[in-house]
Amino acid sequence: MTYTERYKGPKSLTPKEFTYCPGCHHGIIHRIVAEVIDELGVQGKTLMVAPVGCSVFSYEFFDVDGTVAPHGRAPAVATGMKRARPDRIVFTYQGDGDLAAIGTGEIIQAANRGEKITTIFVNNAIYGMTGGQMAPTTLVGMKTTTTPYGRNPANEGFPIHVSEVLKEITGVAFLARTKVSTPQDVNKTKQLIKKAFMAQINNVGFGLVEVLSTCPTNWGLTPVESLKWLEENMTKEFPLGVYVDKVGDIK
Amino acid sequence: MTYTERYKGPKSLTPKEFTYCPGCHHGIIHRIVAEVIDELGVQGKTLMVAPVGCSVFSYEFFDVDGTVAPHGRAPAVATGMKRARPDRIVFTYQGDGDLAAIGTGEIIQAANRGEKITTIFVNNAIYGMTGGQMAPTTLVGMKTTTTPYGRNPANEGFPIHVSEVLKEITGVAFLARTKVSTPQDVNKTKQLIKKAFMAQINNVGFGLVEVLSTCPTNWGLTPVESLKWLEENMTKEFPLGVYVDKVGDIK
Amino acid sequence: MKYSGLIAAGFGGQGVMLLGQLLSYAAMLDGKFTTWLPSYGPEMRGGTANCTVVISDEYIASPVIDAPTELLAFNLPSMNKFVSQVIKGGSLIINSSVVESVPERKDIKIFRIPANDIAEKLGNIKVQNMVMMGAFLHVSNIVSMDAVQHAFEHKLTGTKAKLIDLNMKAIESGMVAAGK
Amino acid sequence: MKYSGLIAAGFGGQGVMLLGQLLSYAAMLDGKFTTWLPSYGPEMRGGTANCTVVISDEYIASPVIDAPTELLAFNLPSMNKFVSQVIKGGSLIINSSVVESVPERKDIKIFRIPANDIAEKLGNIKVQNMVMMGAFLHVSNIVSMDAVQHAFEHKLTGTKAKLIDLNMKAIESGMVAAGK
Amino acid sequence: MEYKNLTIIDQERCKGCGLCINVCPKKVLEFSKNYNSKGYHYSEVVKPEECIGCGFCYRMCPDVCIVVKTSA
Amino acid sequence: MEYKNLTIIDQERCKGCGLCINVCPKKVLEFSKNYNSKGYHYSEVVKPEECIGCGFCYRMCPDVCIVVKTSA
Amino acid sequence: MSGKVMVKGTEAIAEAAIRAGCRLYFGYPITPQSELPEYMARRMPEKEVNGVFLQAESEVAAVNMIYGAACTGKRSLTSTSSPGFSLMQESMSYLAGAELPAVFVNVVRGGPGLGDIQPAQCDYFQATKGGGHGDYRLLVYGPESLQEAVELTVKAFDKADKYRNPVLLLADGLLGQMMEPVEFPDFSNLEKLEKHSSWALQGTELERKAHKVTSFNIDPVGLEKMNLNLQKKYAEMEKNEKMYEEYMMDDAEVVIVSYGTIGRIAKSVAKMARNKGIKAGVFRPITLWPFPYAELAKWAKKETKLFFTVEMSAGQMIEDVRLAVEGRCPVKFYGRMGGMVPTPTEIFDKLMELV
Amino acid sequence: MSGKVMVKGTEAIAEAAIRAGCRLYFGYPITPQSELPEYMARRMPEKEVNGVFLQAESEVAAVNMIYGAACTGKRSLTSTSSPGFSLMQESMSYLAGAELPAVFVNVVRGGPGLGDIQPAQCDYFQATKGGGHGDYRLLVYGPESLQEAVELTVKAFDKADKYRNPVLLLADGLLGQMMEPVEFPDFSNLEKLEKHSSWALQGTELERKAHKVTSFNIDPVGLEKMNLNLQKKYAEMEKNEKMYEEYMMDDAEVVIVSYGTIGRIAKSVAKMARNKGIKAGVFRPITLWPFPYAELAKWAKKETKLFFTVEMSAGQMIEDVRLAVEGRCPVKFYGRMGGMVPTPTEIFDKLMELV
Ligand SMILES: Cc1ncc(C[n+]2csc(CCOP(=O)(O)OP(=O)(O)O)c2C)c(N)n1
Ligand SMILES: Cc1ncc(C[n+]2csc(CCOP(=O)(O)OP(=O)(O)O)c2C)c(N)n1
Ligand code: SF4
Ligand code: SF4
Ligand code: SF4
Ligand code: SF4
Ligand code: SF4
Ligand code: SF4
Ligand SMILES: [Mg+2]
Ligand SMILES: [Mg+2]
Repeated sequence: MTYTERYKGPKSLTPKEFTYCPGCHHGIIHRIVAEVIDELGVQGKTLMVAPVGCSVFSYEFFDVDGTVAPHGRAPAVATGMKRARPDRIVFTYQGDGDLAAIGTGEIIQAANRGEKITTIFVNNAIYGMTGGQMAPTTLVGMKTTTTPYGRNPANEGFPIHVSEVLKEITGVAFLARTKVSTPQDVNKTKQLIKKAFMAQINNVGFGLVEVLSTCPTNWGLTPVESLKWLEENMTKEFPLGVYVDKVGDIK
Repeated sequence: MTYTERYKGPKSLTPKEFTYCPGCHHGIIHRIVAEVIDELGVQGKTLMVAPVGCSVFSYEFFDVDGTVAPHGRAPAVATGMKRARPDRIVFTYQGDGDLAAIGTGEIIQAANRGEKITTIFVNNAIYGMTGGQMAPTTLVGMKTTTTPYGRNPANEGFPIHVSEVLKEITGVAFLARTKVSTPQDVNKTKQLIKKAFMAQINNVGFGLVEVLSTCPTNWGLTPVESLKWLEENMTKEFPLGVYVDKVGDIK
Repeated sequence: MKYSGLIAAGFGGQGVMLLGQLLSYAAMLDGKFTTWLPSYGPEMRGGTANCTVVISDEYIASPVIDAPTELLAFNLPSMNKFVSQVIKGGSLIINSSVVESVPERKDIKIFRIPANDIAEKLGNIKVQNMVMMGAFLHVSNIVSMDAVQHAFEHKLTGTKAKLIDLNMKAIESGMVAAGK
Repeated sequence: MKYSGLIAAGFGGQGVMLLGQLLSYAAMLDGKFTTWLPSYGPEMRGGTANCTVVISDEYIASPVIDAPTELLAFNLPSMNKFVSQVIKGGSLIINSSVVESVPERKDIKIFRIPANDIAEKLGNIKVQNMVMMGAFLHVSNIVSMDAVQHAFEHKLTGTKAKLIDLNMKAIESGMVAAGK
Repeated sequence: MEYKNLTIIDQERCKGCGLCINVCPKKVLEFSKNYNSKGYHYSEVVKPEECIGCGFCYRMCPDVCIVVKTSA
Repeated sequence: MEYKNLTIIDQERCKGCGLCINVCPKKVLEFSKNYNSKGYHYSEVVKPEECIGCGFCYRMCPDVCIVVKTSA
Repeated sequence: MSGKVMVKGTEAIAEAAIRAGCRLYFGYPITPQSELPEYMARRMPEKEVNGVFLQAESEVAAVNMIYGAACTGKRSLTSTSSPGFSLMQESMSYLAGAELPAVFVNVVRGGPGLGDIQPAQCDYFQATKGGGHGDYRLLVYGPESLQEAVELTVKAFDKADKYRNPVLLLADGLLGQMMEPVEFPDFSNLEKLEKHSSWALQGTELERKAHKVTSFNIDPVGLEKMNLNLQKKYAEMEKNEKMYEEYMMDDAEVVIVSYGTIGRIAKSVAKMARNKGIKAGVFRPITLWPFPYAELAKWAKKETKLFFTVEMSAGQMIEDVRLAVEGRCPVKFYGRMGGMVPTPTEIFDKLMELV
Repeated sequence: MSGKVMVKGTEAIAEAAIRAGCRLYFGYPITPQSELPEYMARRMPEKEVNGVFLQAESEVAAVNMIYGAACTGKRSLTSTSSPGFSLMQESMSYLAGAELPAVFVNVVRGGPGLGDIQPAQCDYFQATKGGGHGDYRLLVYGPESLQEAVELTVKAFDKADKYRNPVLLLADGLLGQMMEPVEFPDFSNLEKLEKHSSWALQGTELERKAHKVTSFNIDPVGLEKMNLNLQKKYAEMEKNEKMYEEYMMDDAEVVIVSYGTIGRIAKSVAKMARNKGIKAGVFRPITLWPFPYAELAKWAKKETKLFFTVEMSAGQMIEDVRLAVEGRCPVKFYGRMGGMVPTPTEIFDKLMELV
């Protein structure tokens, strides 16, 4: 019998093994971003900006030219790249500490300028890399190493809703919140990420996809338990959906 | 005949003459903030944080303890003060460059923590102090020294709507956009500012009032022409209104 | 070697800075070394403004000077501030439409130019700074009128070109006034 | 003067760090000077982990050592990395359940402790690190058993207190194994 | 002569912006022909008898130059 | 023996997270009793004949360990 | 049993700060010092302490929260590691200019840029010459052990208040991560500390003139005066605050100059050298600013054959050593970079090459 | 008529940058240099230039836009003044670590903190010792005149590319605000500059391996290697790039050491001194890093009575002067702070007190 490969890792990833913990969604998201790059046929003209966070290593995993931005500054770095080379596809890949804490200003202003860049925003409600501190997206009551008694809104405020905030910004061309907890989610997310890239390719404006994601290690759960926790808690706090779409239908 | 003083400058201002240009709304806004402090009877326990911008001098004009924050960081400075002295009334006074450009992160995160502080946000669509450069709130087509050919959304993006963005943040207890172009406006704005202070006094959360304001000098208009320009252009781009009110009725 | 180091000082808005720049520009057109250095008072707006112009046949070591050969005083505080620094034998040119008093110094030449009045007579009070410049040109004789004319031609183009005549007239009136 | 400078090294998760901290703690309770210094490999997670413990009657100058008196090797890469540094006459304690080979050096004492097996027999493989610690205590004789017992009592409180016995048993087994 | 309402302007403090003049419903105020020491044509009361004490001028003055008194 | 679909797992790369095992609708996959050199109980195909080639395992694998082939 | 406890360096500093009366911590996580904020997060809310722990959204926000808290005259602390401290530089300059007391901890890691998370000493210039703009100085301590770190932390708060100046503890990752027994001082009397500072922003209560605290002075004459005052204060600090340790220096012919953990390791090296008959001693600056120039210069005499500076950097403190020695004796350097920690033997071997 | 034009210092630098092939400017307004971005805002969109001007939302964003642009191998510029440059320090360290070429201008104003907007030189330490974390160096030029500023701007771009290193023009407010005639060089050949840099991020076009540009190396062995490479490069720069001017030094017995505008003013002082029979000369470092230590040390000889360092600061470069002189001659200092500019007479008077 002859077999054809129906599912196989994308070309836009290097063979390097991921440094992520077992079951961490960063890996899934990497793969679908790479698949989108493959499908759009833009690997050779893509530039990527890795953040500081667990995905700091992503610049080694994507087989495209890449750099690591200072913590939170990926959107500014990407802006510099895109302005220098408007003919290139530029994307950033950022965590919730990187994008929604120290990098709040940079993401909002890049969005507001309508930069023709794409941002993959991985919201796992925690600082993974530094060992599980509270993120701005940490849920109320959630215990982290810096909220050992649970996040208390009276002291730390409520989780920030990045997509809801960004939808108020005119320069945003595509914006969605999604997850990758099931194969169906993964497929859908891939389509959304593709649209966010199309916003850039078609010169419409800024595109961002927020992906709710697990951090089994710092949540203190197994990968499979983490899926369940995400479904039961995060999707309630962070409603999924397409918040802005100025791209229209794509093939 | 004996006269009673019906209208007279508030006690919470020092006698020092303002350094603002003729007709600049900073002066009007200063006065009503001071009137609110007088009316609430909190002068003796108020701490203020001046920004970097034309109103950098405001710490000399308000007759309360005060400091000047680094450019954009007033909300963080105010946070430090309020956390150190929760029994004090703390307010910041910020321009649109200070709050909506370099200080984007600080204002959003202070709001998100629901800091019990009050922010007076003076939106004059320009960098006054440094001589008329583009602000994030500069209108499309508006000529400034850094948009000499007019603000072009394709390059600089669209004006940012601070109140619309902040309304998405759970920790905000009071939020309104207003103006001081007429005596009626002035009265209304005073009531709104009072509510923003009450949000703090009643421990409800973060309060901010955005005041559309003129900069005759850098707009290149007379003070009276500036009023008209504000009415005709800024109120269209920046709709007035109360965006968040968790304070309820106040006496 | 010809050398002139002048300070022009007045309120913001009196055209002191422009005068200095124009002079410096003309000096350059004359092939001289020249520097223009502004100094704004601590106040943001209004307040005093002054500038230093050095014109020389040699490379200018210091663009900062504390011994001007000429002082152009547009108001009283400025005159009082700088007059003691003028070198012995130097010149003080006063806008006498604004400054009534005259300093004590006997070791400098003093020119009282009713610049506002002259400018008003020319139909535009704004050119009072050019009247003062004319006086300086007469006193220092360090920049040619040709160069000044060229300088205007460079700076005032398009719709502004029609202002050249007025400005040149103001300068000439200033020269005449200083020559009296 | 009594002095011991040991390196304990293995994979992350083998309890190497905890062993070091406990030992250091017990040394403190014995009134000794002591330092514990971790060193994590460049990998974020997994990878190698090792720590240095110094125990001495005197103030410890350097908490960093490159000539350990004892090496506790929990896996092969760690043994290979550090064995050459052990001082002449020093001791190498190997978890022989994991590491099969034995190094060439003749000038050091070598103890092969089947720590995992012993721990498993005690009913909990996790205490293999305590078995290794027991071996060290026997070899170095630098910390008293009383202090170790006290250390456990400080560290394992509440519901964890019931683990003290198991841990002490593991230590004793390690001592016995090293004494063989 | 005594008026029902008195609008008093600190003319040294005034910057001549004209916002008070612009807003006064009774045209009570005008620019002075004179300069103050800051060099501004300050605002002055020209029709005191018309003043209704509404305080509009006070409210719009950015430089806190105005006091409005009333005998009511 | 030949199967309609082949799911191939890079067992050295696998981190034993179990997401593929969890998602497989046909229970084709199981944790191995063995460790790989990273120390994980990797995933292995235990019922190759059941595999429908749906690719769910591929989609959920965070470490790109899986290739799914089909003869269809 | 003694009052000693076994703690990590970061936690020792945190607890010492609390003992010193610090009730406000603002900071942003960064390796290798996140255990410090994490300790504070657990400890501050405890009844006995009743303090504030707040995770800032960034180091820029953190330093400005400190700015605000310091304005009220209260004792506050932040901690970070190299990249984070760089982000604080603008505001450090503001704090120094506004003469605000506060304590900073920089647990230095390998740089430049993102670098790695291993111990280093490559932020010496930034700490001592001022990483921010303008003429200002921090009082900088470089502890070698946890006990010293505890004592210097307490001292840092006292000196910050005394001089109204930011104080920096410059630790390396080694010190931050290691454990050893320490004894903590008693809790400070908060009420005594709470006495209204005569300058602080605490609300006028309508009883006094409003206080203004800023680094701003638009008039250069005024700003120069402000600077002259600052310089006078710095001169005072140079006179009073220098600290250093001399170890086996009495008859030393070779002077190893090192600070922090390397200063401690150097003691082992000196012993090794003495075993080989080389009269080595260690001069260990404890205050990195003010640097003990004169005290070190004293050893720049005929009998001294060599000054040997060892740092975990490309050579930064060595400039201060050379400024002290002024060419009177040879000054040599050994350094490791990027988070590599030199071992005693390694340093000793290098020393033997030189003598 | 010559090709000279009369421009402001900030504008001279801007135009020179464009001539040098810079087509990307990112910056945030701050006095006293906002004329530079304003010039760029007008000029970049012009057909002849066809470049990018973008106002960033902050200095932190600006320096990171530069980081991004530099990654592509293109020539880019940002400018700021003291507080803004402090904010850039973290990222400066990243740029240096990642070996990215870019040109920075700091038009220094009175500090510390918000300070004022008058000319100063109080950011010398920050510029030359590295305001950010880690062992890194910038190539730092201190021009004295607009013509020199123009030439150094062009050189800055060339050297940035040559060494893959950030280059800083350290100007003071005087230089930034003054006007004098300058001659601009011709436009650079863009196509020649556009040649794909062998390291830059420009997209693989599937024709080569992906390029990675970072300052990150989690393995300390690797990070130390990266640092050793950097140090080698810096040594190379020290060997090749030192620049300085000697003015009336041949027979000088008094050496005035100053840089930037003060170096220029010092020439007037030297002349005044010579008029009084004092053999004064000026040694003016043009590269502040690498500092011309050996070249200055050459003058530290018996005949030299005095090194006189004049700065608009509390005394920063004087440390480098003392490092060069090594105690062989007296080194004295005169400085003004907070934006006060010393006049020639004032400096001269001070000098007369000393000799
Ligand atoms: C300026 C600076 N501050 C702090 C850090 C430390 N740091 C590294 S990653 C990180 C947060 C990572 O969290 P997130 O962005 O949510 O990514 P995740 O690891 O969860 O994917 C922090 C605070 C740093 N490297 N630089
Ligand atoms: C870090 C830093 N960057 C830039 C500046 C320069 N600066 C001073 S005020 C200002 C903007 C002021 O604009 P805005 O906040 O709108 O206030 P306005 O003057 O219009 O009231 C800027 C950019 C500064 N002082 N510090
Ligand atoms: S720490 Fe969390 S986010 Fe980071 S790799 Fe592990 S599981 Fe993923
Ligand atoms: S510049 Fe504009 S904002 Fe500033 S004081 Fe003048 S008018 Fe007001
Ligand atoms: S109080 Fe009213 S009526 Fe009287 S002057 Fe003022 S605005 Fe006019
Ligand atoms: S509004 Fe005030 S400042 Fe303006 S003209 Fe009237 S009195 Fe003068
Ligand atoms: S392809 Fe589908 S059926 Fe086959 S192993 Fe994977 S998940 Fe199971
Ligand atoms: S999902 Fe991938 S990594 Fe996880 S167990 Fe399956 S094959 Fe292994
Ligand atoms: Mg995260
Ligand atoms: Mg503004």
